[in-house]
Amino acid sequence: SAQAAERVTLFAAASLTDAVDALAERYMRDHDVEVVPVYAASSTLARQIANGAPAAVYLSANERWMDWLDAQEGITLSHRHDVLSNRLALIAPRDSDLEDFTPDETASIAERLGEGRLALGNPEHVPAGIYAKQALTSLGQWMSLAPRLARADNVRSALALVERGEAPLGVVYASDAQASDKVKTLGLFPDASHEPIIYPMALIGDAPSDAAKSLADWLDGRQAAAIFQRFGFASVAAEDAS
Amino acid sequence: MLTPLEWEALSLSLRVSGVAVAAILLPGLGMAYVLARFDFPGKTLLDGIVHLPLVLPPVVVGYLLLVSLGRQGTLGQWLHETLGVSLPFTWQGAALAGAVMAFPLLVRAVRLSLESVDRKLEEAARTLGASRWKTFLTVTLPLILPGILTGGVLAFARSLSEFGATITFASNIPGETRTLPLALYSLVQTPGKEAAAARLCVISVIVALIALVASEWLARRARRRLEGRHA
Amino acid sequence: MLTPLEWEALSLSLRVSGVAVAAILLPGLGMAYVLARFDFPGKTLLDGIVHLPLVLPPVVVGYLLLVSLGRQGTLGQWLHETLGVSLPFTWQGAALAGAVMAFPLLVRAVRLSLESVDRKLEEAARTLGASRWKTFLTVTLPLILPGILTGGVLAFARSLSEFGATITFASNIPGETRTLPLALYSLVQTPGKEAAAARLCVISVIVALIALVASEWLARRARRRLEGRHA
Amino acid sequence: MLEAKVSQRLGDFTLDTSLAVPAEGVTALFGRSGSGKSSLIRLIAGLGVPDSGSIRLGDTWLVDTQRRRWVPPHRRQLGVVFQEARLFPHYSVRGNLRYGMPRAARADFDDLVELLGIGHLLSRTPGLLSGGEARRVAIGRALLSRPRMLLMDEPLTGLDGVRKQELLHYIRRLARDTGVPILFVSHDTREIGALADRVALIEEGRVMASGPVDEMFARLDLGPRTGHFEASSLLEARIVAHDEALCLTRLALPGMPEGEMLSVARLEGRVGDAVRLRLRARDVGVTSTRTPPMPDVDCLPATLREIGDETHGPFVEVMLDVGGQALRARLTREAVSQMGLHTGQALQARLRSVTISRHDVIVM
Amino acid sequence: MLEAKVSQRLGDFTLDTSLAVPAEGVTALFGRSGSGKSSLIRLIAGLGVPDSGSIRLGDTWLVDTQRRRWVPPHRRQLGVVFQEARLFPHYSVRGNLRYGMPRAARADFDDLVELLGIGHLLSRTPGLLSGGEARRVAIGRALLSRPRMLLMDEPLTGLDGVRKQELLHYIRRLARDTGVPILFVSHDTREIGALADRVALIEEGRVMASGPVDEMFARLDLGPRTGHFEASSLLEARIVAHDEALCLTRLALPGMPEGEMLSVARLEGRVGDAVRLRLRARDVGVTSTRTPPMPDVDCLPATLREIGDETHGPFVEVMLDVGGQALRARLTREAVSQMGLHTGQALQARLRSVTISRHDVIVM
Ligand SMILES: Nc1ncnc2c1ncn2[C@@H]1O[C@H](COP(=O)(O)OP(=O)(O)OP(=O)(O)O)[C@@H](O)[C@H]1O
Ligand SMILES: Nc1ncnc2c1ncn2[C@@H]1O[C@H](COP(=O)(O)OP(=O)(O)OP(=O)(O)O)[C@@H](O)[C@H]1O
Ligand SMILES: [Mg+2]
Ligand SMILES: [Mg+2]
Repeated sequence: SAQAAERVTLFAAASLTDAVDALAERYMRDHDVEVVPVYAASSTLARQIANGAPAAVYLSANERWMDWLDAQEGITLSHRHDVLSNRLALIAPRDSDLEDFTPDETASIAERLGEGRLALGNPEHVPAGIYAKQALTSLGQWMSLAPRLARADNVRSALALVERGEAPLGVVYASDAQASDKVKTLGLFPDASHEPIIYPMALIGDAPSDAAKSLADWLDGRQAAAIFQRFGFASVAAEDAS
Repeated sequence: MLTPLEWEALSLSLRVSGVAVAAILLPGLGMAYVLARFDFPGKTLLDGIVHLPLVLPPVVVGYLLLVSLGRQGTLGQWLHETLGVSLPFTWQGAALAGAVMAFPLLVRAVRLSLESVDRKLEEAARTLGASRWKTFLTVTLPLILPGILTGGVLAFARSLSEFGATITFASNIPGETRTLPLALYSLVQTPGKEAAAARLCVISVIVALIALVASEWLARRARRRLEGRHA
Repeated sequence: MLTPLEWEALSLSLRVSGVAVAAILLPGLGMAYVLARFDFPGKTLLDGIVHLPLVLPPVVVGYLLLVSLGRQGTLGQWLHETLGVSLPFTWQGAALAGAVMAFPLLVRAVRLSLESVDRKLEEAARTLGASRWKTFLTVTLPLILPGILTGGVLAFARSLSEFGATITFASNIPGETRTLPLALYSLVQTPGKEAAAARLCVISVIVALIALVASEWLARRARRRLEGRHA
Repeated sequence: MLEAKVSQRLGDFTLDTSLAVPAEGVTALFGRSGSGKSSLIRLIAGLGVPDSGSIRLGDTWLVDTQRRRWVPPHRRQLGVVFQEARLFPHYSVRGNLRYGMPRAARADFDDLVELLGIGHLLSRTPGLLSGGEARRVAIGRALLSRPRMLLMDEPLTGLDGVRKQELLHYIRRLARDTGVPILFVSHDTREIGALADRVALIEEGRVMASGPVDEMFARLDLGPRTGHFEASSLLEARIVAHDEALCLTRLALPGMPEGEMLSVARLEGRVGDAVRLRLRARDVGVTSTRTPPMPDVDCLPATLREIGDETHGPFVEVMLDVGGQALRARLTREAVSQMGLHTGQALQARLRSVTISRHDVIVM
Repeated sequence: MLEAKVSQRLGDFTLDTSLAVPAEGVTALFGRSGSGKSSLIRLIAGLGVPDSGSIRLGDTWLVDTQRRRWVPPHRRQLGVVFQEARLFPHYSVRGNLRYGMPRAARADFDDLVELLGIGHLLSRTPGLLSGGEARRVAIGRALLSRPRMLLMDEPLTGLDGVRKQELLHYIRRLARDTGVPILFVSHDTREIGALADRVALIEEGRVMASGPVDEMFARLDLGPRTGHFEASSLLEARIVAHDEALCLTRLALPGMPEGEMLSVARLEGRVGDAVRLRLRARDVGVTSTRTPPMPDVDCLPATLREIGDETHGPFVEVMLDVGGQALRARLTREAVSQMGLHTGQALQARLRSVTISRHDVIVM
């Protein structure tokens, strides 16, 4: 009964691709609704929504673009809340000789970098890069690392640099690190070293459809949380509930 | 052989690129003709505008398209209100993005061909009673066919590989605007999907190769007629 | 007038694009000559390979470059071990990315020009004692100058706007590989930086326009010599 | 009637001239290389705009810079044979021939193709035609466009003798039968002699002189330019008999005594038809008396009207009156003085049949 | 000495012939349009490879398909004037002229430029030259490349009479003075008569006949090919006197009785110089006896060698022997039968001075 099914268009940050794909599949198995996930950079999605894109739900990888969207004229957001959280991981190629360690004030990343570069999302605009910069700054390592970064235009590109061995180290989301079997996680950055990594979600429009609402609700639920967890994310709602 | 997803992306890409090339063919010819044959104030400016999509990163072009043709853009508003047409987030929008990016390549190739056309042949046609228009259709056009084919293939290939402008302007909507490069992007974004990404790569290459071979064949036929010792 | 950041991006872009175009000029000419003048088994394949960067999304091209020329790539390892050259993360790598993306455009334009060269003039040169090589330099080359200029401008513009392959292969390192498009992209992706982005847009456009006008001027000069009633 | 009065600067060269081409017959444009012949043809054809001046064809103003009129080339209905063949490389020979061909000209297609000897080339691509083949196709293409006037820029170069003669004949017949006036550029005085009714002499961008071809050829002041050598006269005559066995046609000239006849190679016309004869001055001699008959020399009683410049050069041209018609003869100065020629003298004009080519006789 | 024995298929056309060009003098390649002249020139120049055969220039094998030899065109040192001008559009006229010019030819530059009358065009771009101007530049370019041999494909088309004469003269002198052999294609029997020592007649891709130009012109069987109306003979003669008063030059033919002379318009040469004379068959008549002297008719004692086809057409060509040289005369069939001509008969050849143009006489 696919053709009778209602469509819900879910605009999701590209870094959520595999997780949201799995969620959508699962959701559609139980509900008579067609979920259409659309992936791009959060910034791109926000701009498109501001320009009338047919999005019912927006799942952003950072709060800045959600805020920006909220401020746009003619755009009404509802049900805005945080869905997921994530952590920052320091990764290395799987066959790297480096020992696991927790990046903190004492453990110098620059030393372990050797001649190579540290891959991360461009801290100017890629959320993962922004968090990474915060973390490195608060750990007092930013100054020494800044000239030795390999800035990618998204997290996955940074991941790819490490996977290919171009960069001996990289900073990506824990979820990315978990998804790739070509890298190993050396350690997670302390939660306190950066702003919480939050994925906010909101319904778009003055009168969000019931289908959109129930999808949003479902995403907050346990079923979704389990799936998110499988992909390395933590469900905010689930944490709250527990 | 192809998964439904691949099939969807492929057929969409073919539709989008085909429409894009078809849509710019006539304007491209006209623009090339104007740039090759006339001198007027502001010609350099026009030339610059034509080249613009080539000079800017595709994402920026897409952004400019979104800003002007989106709901907030004046042009977009006007289009929506008068014609009921809304281009962003539709396959027509993806075709537009491809068309805009491919336009300068088409114009340049056709123009280059036009500039090497022997004007003496056009003169001969005029004295045989052919109007400017008939001369263009019966003499100029056949003579620049190699240029049109080259331009067409470049345009087709360019619009087949168009990513930045498309994802920014038309978004990445499955079945509507998720062309081969966008599908490829989604796969590349997903760790462990390298094999699937490679498949899409190969599909793109095969499609482009087929277009290339077809155009070479046509160009060769056209050229064989033109070749020889005497003009 | 320009901020230091803009200045850095601009001068880097000029260097990268200039080197890219300079580097492909000779190989592009050679490839165009081979494709235009010779028939051999595998020609279609070669033609396809030349077009490849045009057909694939730039990010994919960048990824392929990374795979082959990166530290783990066989070619990259060889380069690194024998020549001590490492291309990723360097401006030379950015130039390589631009060159690869621009190559098919250059080849195509030159080839189109070559195919419209009057072979009878080359024959005349041969009977006047010019070797194949001298004939190429003194007759063919001047006659295809418009095509070289067109191809050069397309290549320059393309490599000036190159984003996807560059950021994937050479990353976005300020002062090393952060060319205009990369800087522009960062700004576009940051809320509230629209004005700064617009400035970079304008800078890119002006640079490209200058290149365009210069090439037009040269082409016009070349063409004026060639024009006329009699061959 | 075409009247052109135009001036145009082309680099260092200035075309500034007037030219009149009568509504009938063939006018030759004769002049040295670089004198502006092709440039003038371009202006008439509408492929350039004069800086000032006007061109009128019959009642139509093709160009008038003062009144800002300009008829585009395709509406001028002028057939142009260019100095280069200018065939369309992307059409077959047949396609080239048909390019400007109106429905009405279809009937002529086969005949013309045969005449031009290009039947076996029809489906060929022009690229690989030989020089002469290409030229013939170009001529055919212009002729088949059924123009109001033909402009031919050295159309017969590159053609071999036989074909050239055939084409000369055809073009002349065309001019006569269809009444299409022809302006043609030629360097070849023989060609002009065989084809043209009038000659316009162009020099450094100006038409210096123009007039009937025999007058122009005869004008001693133009001698060095026109090639004195081809000077000739035109005579009216009538067919009085055909000698089928000997392949000869006997012609009588008006005002001549019964029995005085000229013999020429067998003509197509019928007994009684009028013909026009072109006799080159150099082929006409005189004797003071009717010498014993020589087998292939025809004599015509004549009166000496005028003796040309007797003081220069080896040859003297004299004007004879044969039954009221003017006949030019050329003699050595030596002969003139030996014979003591004087105006009013009764003479015999002598002429050998073999010197009159088929192309010198036109059956009217 | 050039010897070519080649065959090549070109579409439907097959070139399959042998040609020998002597190491000295001018050889004309004469044939109808499409007979393969240009194709043969291309093979000799190295612009095509024969399917089989060989070409030898002096001691050098330019091509030999059996021994798989092939000298590329630029090493053949052949100067080619193509049927089309083929000027380089991106060089000035000067640049074109200098393109293949070796240092040694610099001294000739100015003279040649003046002869060709292209001095005022030197800094022009070839694109806008007139047809004749372009051709002259093309000739100059080939001549200045100092070739071992010149191949000229209808080089003189599009040139006006005066310039053509000058060039004919120059090319002759070039061939004689520098010893560069010349192979040139021409349709024009007058041109060939004035320039060539030998003629090769090509038809449908084969050289049908070749030989000294006077023999070839004299061969009655080649009549229809060599251009009937202009058929002529070439005679060697010697200047015996100039008559300054009458502007005449008297010529004596070898083997003629003392006092038998031909008068022609005053020549440039000195007494004793050898000249070559072209006499058109149609200008030569015969009488059986020496008729009373007529003031401007020269008579030469002759023997009738051969009578052409007597059964067709109005005219018959006969071959006379004047002091050992062949002289062609044309008579009406009527005259032949009336006079009862038969071979071996002693006759008088009759000729009027006015029919010999200045261009028919070349001082050697
Ligand atoms: N556009 C132009 N610019 C400069 N000079 C020109 C231009 N067009 C023609 N000329 C010159 O004007 C003169 C006349 O050229 P035109 O082609 O009319 O000569 P023509 O009489 O046809 O000579 P030919 O018999 O050699 O063909 C030539 O010297 C030519 O070089
Ligand atoms: N590559 C080719 N393919 C097919 N036919 C050809 C080719 N080259 C020449 N021909 C034909 O061969 C014949 C001889 O051509 P060529 O150019 O040698 O003639 P030509 O004797 O120079 O004639 P012209 O006096 O007209 O220049 C022509 O009928 C021509 O059409
Ligand atoms: Mg001309
Ligand atoms: Mg030829």
